[in-house]
Amino acid sequence: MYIKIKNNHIEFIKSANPYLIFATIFAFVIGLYYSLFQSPPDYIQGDSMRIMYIHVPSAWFALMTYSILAGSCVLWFITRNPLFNVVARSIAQVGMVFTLMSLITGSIWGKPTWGVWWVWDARLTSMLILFFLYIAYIFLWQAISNKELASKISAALAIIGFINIPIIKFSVDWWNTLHQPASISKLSAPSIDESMLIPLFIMTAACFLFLVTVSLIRFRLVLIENKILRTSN
Amino acid sequence: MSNLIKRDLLLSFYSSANFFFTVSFFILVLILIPFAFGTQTDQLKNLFKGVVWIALALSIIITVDRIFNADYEDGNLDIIMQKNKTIEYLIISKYITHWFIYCLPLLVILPILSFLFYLDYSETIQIFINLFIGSFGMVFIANFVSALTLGARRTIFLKAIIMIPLFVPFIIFGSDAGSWPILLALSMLSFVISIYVTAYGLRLYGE
Amino acid sequence: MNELKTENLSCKRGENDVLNNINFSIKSGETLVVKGRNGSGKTTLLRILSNFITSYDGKALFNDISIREDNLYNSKFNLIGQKNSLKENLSIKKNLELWDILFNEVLDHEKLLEHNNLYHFINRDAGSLSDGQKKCISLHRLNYKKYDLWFLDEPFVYLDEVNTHSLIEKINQFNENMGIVILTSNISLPKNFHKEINI
Amino acid sequence: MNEFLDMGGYAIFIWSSYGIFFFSLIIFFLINISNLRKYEKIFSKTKNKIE
Repeated sequence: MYIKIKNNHIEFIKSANPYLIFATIFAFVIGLYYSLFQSPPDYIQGDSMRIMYIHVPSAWFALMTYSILAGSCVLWFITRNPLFNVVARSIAQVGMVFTLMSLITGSIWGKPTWGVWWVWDARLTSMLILFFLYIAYIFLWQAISNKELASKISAALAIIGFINIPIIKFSVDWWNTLHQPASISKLSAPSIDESMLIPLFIMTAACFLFLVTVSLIRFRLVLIENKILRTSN
Repeated sequence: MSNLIKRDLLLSFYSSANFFFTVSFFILVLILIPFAFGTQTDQLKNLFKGVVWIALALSIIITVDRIFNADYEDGNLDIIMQKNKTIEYLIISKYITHWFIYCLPLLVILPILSFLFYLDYSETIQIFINLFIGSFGMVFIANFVSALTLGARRTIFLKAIIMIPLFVPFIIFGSDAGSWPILLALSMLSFVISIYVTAYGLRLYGE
Repeated sequence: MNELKTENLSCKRGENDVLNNINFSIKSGETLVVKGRNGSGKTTLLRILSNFITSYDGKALFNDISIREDNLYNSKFNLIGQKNSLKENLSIKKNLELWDILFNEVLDHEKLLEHNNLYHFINRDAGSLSDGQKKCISLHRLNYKKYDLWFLDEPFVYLDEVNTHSLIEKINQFNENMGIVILTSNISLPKNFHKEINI
Repeated sequence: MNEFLDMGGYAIFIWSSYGIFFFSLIIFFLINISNLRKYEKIFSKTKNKIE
């Protein structure tokens, strides 16, 4: 299954770009309207609940992007199709931004909810580690001067990180039960009312559109970067 | 394989400053505990149990450049890889020498240090067992990170960023007394991953 | 009688062709000079022949067995790369001792170095030597005996006239003892060797 | 309107998190667009040189 990237594919991506940007902005506007005006405040957390509508989608996409990243690295090793490498490299930085956003918004949400900016539970800690895995992937690629080698090496690292994340989640969970048993129940996911599902869904769709838009822009960028590297050799 | 072990041990003996440095570094990191946290006995005990892992992790991180990078940069790695056609033997002998040179001295010095921090015999033995088992896993991780980052020169910070997330499970379980079976499992898992990844990295950079 | 030959050897690095259809055959007692411009793939050829690069098209055969499958092949050649393999912070004596262990053979270094007028800096640190002196010490590895093939990557770089001649003499001697030498060079050599290819 | 901006007393948290979120996304998007333009320029230059 060797998919070759042809020029007309890139032309198609290029022509789709303005529509995607427009759709992303549109979805964010609708999502903002629903999340700030149309949804009721939570009966326990009040209006601070509204941070969920940006926090949860970015956390989802942070994890999803890393799964796609590791998955395409695995596929690259199996099929030797350079397309997967380009996909991995174009999606990594978007994932890093989403991870950072989920950490920041989660921290801001945590202050009114738990009274502290940060709680050392498994989800938050593994999210933080995930951020550093993204950093390691991106900067290792930049640090190695032979770019073809760099792609292979950082792909191997991404796969190792993918193994590492569940281990960290498990070990922090275990550590928590030992050191601070009480605070965990506070963190259990609040039951979500139906009226909150609509803005959450729209925001998720908007974030997904953003992910696709920027990934496709970066896809073109990475392809051109590869071409420049090839001609300058 | 035995030649390589002999050669690495001799090399570290000739540049003996290296392992004196790691032991001194290890001791100095631990000495910082009373300076930073005061000298109440109970507190010191608990802090020592945790900080000893941080000191071990740091001393492994600062030695990561000596595993493959030095040999790669001056060309000795070519000779080593030529003489050891089965690359797995090469890697295992590197594990042995790296552990022997940089972790064994720390483990030898550990009982003395733990008495300085008022730990009793049973606690010392527990920490020793945990460190003994965990240090192997950390050495395996350091080896594959070293092999993967051969092309990225003078990037010790990047190597630390790669390694510390991988050390997190060891440090979590290590500071708990009875968790040596989990450490053993983690070490074995990291051995399996490390031997594949190190071989992959060395083959790539050999080209 | 040993024979090393390649048939339509090609190597790709990513999208670039580094080597394209290299054909040569060389028998015991012969020397092959590989010539070519900078970046033409001379080092790549040597690294293919010394089994570091294993992904290539075509064949590389030693006594009609593919070098990738010949388990004993790795112990038959001696590769002197462009890097000196010297530990800069150790003395030459200690460096030689480390090599002895790696090559599994103890040489009488004093006598050999005396012969080349290198003995007087045996106790100096490798880092304090000049590039030419380092190269001489690096070529000292050719004294290890039990090899059928020598692969020399740019051996004449940094060498002065005297050392160049003594290296050529050494290569001739090795050829007389039925050894095969492959060397790369991008400058014209003072002596014509048996065979020459351009890549 | 003031009631809406006040967000039931959580104004600073909500507006700062929404602000940081959208600001970062927009900045990230603009960086990538400008990088793409830059690389396209470099590429067209090298292409001309080769031709």
